[in-house]
Amino acid sequence: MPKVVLSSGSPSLALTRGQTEFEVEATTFRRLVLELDTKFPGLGKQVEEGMAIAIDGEIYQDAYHAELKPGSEIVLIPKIGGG
Amino acid sequence: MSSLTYAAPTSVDDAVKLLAGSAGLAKVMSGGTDLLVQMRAGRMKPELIVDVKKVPGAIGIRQEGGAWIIGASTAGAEVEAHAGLKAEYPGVVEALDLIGSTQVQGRCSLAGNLCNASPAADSVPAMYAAGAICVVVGPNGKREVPVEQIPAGPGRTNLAKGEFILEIKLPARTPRSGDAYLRFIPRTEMDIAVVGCGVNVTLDANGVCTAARVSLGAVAPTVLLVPDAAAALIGHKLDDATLAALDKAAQAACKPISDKRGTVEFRTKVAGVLARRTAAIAFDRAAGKTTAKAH
Amino acid sequence: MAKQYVSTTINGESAEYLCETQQTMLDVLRDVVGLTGAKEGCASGDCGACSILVDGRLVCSCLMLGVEAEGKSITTIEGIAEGDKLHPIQQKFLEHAALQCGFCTPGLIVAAKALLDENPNPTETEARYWLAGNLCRCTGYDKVIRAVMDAAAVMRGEAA
Amino acid sequence: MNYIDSGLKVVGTRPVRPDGVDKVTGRAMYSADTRVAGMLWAKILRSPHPHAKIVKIDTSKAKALPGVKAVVTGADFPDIPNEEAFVGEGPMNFRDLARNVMARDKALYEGHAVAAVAAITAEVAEQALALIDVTYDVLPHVIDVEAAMADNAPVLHEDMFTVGVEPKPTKPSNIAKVIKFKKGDIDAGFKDAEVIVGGRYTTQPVHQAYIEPHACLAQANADGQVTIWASSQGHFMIRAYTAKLLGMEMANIRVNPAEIGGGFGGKTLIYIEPVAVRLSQMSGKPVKIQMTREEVFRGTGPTSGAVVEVKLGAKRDGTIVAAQQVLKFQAGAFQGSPVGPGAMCGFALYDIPNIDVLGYDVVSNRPKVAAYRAPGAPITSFGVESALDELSTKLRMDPLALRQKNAAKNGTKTHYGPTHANIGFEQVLAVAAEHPHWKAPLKPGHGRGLACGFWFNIGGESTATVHVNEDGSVTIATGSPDIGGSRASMAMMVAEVLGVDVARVRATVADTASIGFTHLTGGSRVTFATGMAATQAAERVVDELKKRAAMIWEISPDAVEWKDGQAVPAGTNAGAFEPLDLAAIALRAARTGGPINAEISVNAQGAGAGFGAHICDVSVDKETGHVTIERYTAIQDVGKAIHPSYVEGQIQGGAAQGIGWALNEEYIYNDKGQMENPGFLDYRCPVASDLPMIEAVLVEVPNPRHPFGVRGVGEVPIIPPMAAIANAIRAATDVRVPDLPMSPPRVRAAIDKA
Repeated sequence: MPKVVLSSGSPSLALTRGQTEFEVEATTFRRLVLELDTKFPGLGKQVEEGMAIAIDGEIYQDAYHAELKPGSEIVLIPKIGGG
Repeated sequence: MSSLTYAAPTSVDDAVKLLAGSAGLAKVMSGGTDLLVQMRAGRMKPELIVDVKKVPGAIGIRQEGGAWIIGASTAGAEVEAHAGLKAEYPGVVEALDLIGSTQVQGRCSLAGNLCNASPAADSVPAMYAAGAICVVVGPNGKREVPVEQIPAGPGRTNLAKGEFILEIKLPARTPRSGDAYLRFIPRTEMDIAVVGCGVNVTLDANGVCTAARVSLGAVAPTVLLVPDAAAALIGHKLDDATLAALDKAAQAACKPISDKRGTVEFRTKVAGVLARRTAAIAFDRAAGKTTAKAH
Repeated sequence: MAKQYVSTTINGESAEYLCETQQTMLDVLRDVVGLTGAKEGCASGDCGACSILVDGRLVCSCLMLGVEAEGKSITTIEGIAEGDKLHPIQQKFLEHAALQCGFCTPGLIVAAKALLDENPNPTETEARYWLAGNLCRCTGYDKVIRAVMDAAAVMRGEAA
Repeated sequence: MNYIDSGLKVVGTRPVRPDGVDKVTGRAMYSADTRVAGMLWAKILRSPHPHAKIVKIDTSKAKALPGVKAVVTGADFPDIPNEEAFVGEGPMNFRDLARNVMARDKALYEGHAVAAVAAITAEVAEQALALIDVTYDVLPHVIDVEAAMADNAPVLHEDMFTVGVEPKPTKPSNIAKVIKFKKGDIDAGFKDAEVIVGGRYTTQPVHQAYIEPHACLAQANADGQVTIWASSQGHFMIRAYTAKLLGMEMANIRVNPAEIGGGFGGKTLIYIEPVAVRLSQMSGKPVKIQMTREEVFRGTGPTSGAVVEVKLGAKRDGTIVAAQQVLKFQAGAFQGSPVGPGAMCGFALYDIPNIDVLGYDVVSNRPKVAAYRAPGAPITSFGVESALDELSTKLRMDPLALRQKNAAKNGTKTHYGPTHANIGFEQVLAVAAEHPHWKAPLKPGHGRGLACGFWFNIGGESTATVHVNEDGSVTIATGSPDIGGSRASMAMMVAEVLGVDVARVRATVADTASIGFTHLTGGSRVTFATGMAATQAAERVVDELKKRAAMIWEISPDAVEWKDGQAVPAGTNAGAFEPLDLAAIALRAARTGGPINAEISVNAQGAGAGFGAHICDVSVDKETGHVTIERYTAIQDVGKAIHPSYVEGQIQGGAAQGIGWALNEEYIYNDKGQMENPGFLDYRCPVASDLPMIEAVLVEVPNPRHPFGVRGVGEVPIIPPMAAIANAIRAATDVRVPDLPMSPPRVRAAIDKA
């Protein structure tokens, strides 16, 4: 199963009750968001509205279709804008 | 809908009549580079603008018995282009040339810079140092006033209602004389002087200073003439001791404020630095060593 | 009070207009005459985006009253090209990519023309000081200066 | 398809941009240049107080003035609930945005809009402003970021409680958010370190200072439909935000993108459009708003000023083993400083095992910050790259070698999560090491500094259309405002795919009703993301052209190849036919199925990160503290330069803005909390005579996730200059100036102190 990793300082920790690593049954970004919400209510919404994810190192923003492999490491990070 | 009137008289009398006759605030306009900005910012609400550029004498440069007579409204760019004047009073010409951008040079004038009465005006310390005389016209006719008697305080002059400056006179040059003006700004252009310094000297055959006038800008409510700084030069060559005395005298004369352009401490120190550097150029010019631009 | 009647020459054509006394030449060009090539970046003479030529002399049109144009000859960016033939400065700005947003470009081109009319062979330093009154926030001036120097060479007949 | 190694004919050349002639002849229409018949002029009344309760606003006298057609205050706009909403451009607190556009109960900074008037002339509107009677209850204000964090500081928002701390605070605070990033074990790291350096660095808010002030023209019709003409970094953003703030349907708002006179991030949000629309709705006439330069400085967003504390621990051989940062960022009157990217970018350049970053997002009585080129990164990197210079001095190690030793490479895991892939930092440093500037002997009295920068770059949503016209020429349109030559690069990529001369491809920017949604021109995303859409649209057109040729030749489309702008039979057994070019196929478009065009929308992923290294030589007048930039070289991995001249231009312009940030630009406040330098006279942007030529060195490490290898280039170049110059000053004077701007009084004071 893909593994979700939070930076030990991430604001999401409040929702994960301090858990910095956990596995999620998901094959896409979309599924991940839904799974996160069932596992930790509010986290999915937080990710969807304010965060991007890095799948095996690569950053995805607003990309439901992005695929997760069984061994994928998913890191939740703040969304990135720019000038 | 606007209550503002504009007039461009073609004689001194008409100009004076308009200025003296106006009930509300009447402003003389030469280049307008300060006036229009102040109006736009709402700091100045004149009822009458008298554009004096069409008044005979207000524009142009001529020489009478060695003395230079500069139409007080002559644009900086025109003054800058006058080789004869520049050769004898490079300090005054370069100081005027430092005002604003090339665009502003197309409009700005000695009278405007002087009567805007900013202590940081670039051409004013140079005119102080040069011993310039202002030809003032008004309801009581013509009078000649030393330039340092014109500014009364920030934004204020000693000109009476109806008066304006028609011409600026620079005295005939004596041998072995030279002037210079330097200012300090944070950038290389487009800034208001944080400190300005004008020096005008006459040397004897041995390079000893026999006469000097030193002025400082932006270190007091008005541009300062600094007799102690001049005294530090007179009777001396420009050696290290003289420079040190000059630096000290210049710093001692400063009564600056701290503002967005500089602190009291910085302005005072830089006044000393500029006095030394400006004097060096003025001495070289008096000794005929350089004709190079000071900046 | 009533508007002022002004008779002048703009880009070689005689022109007449009515303006408020306090309207600047920039306001008049943009809002009365309808020439919007001169831009307002500051309205205080600090950015040069409104640069025009008055009897061949470079000025900020925001620092001049519309009524002062009486009897004068005004040149704006719209009058720099000859018909559909670009001025060498305009051509070199394009070739050197000396513009990004292009907002300061009209002022820079008018100012550069004034420079090269007066000094056909400026040094880089002379060009930089002459153009110091024209703020550009996009280019860092590098390509602008190269375009002006190159245009000068072309106008001197030294380059294509 | 990927074109990187396909023998490019157009990409990499330097054609004249399609919009060039309009811009050198004064014909290009910017925001303030649009005029319509019967147009009213509007002016905005702004608070003279940095912090005040708005007790009452009496507009009756203003309304009575002849020529005044409408007056609005906060009460004339919907009150938006305090929640992050998701509209088009992404998450945004629209309550804050609404209250920034027009204050409601409180004025939170000097220059905060409190009312607006539309009248027959600008002068009448000005007169009317003076007749609006606002009763303020002036409150204590706070400007400085650390003062705003203090317990006894005046609180701006009674309903703001610090997010990111446990337990949840019960007392309101000016600290909107605390963010943390941790990697490894920071204490162990510093224990392991043999050399430790640290420093406290400060930066001042600086404004993007685009030369074009904000302006717009809005026309509201009786049927509820609204048309807006405005320049911005995203006309879809204007539509989305205006709709949200006025409770309108997007379909009822059409935004026409005017040419934009610079943005640099500052035009990624709105200030005046909803006000103009409201005034137009109330007056029934078109309404124009044009900010003055003073309003731009007082009323729109600069980027944050900040305090940056940095601590680095290293081995004697230069290996950095621990890095710590505390960032205190000013957000202005509403939360949302770029402290997030600030916390990510500073250490992203280096492979460091133990990292700890703590960031604060702090409100104070200043204009709400807006994005500015690589938001947050220049601030954090000023601290980190200055501290690295201290470290190299302490280690007696070449500063470039120190960076090479610790440089992030592919596979380096960042402290905020992602793992670097396809990056070119090592290549950039290698080019720097070999560059003549780095090797040149120093002139007497000069000092040389080096600093580096990193930016993520982003992709996102873009739409592009490609039309083959009846004569075979090509017209393309995108939804990306062209802020620096993107029409040229779009046309070039499409010409490359179609195999035609770029002069036959004309690019335009389409309005919100004429093309699909396209995200902001920002984050250095346009050439990457919109370029991807344009490339794919061109590819679809090529497929269509092959189909049409196949139909004409009566063979299978698979038997047709597209070569150098022509359809040709694929091999001999496909049959022998004369090649068909675009014109020949377009001529038969009707007979073969109708017009030939394609529209592609993408949400581009895989934006390649950018790295840069800047080398700077300075001389310092020790008596006046005046710093002169003597030589400047900016080296950057640009992926692939589509139009090298505009890539160089981005780098030169970014470096110049960084130089201004370093030396003279700052917001200066008096003790009343009012800005003292709201104009180009005393807000000192670099002028032409302040700068040398800026050599831009393009390093091309292609981004494999883009058909042409593009990376964003616009953000990175503003990151290194402040530290590069500080390090150069240190080299020239042995004095470290830790506070920006390094203006003459500051530099002279630092020299006197030493």
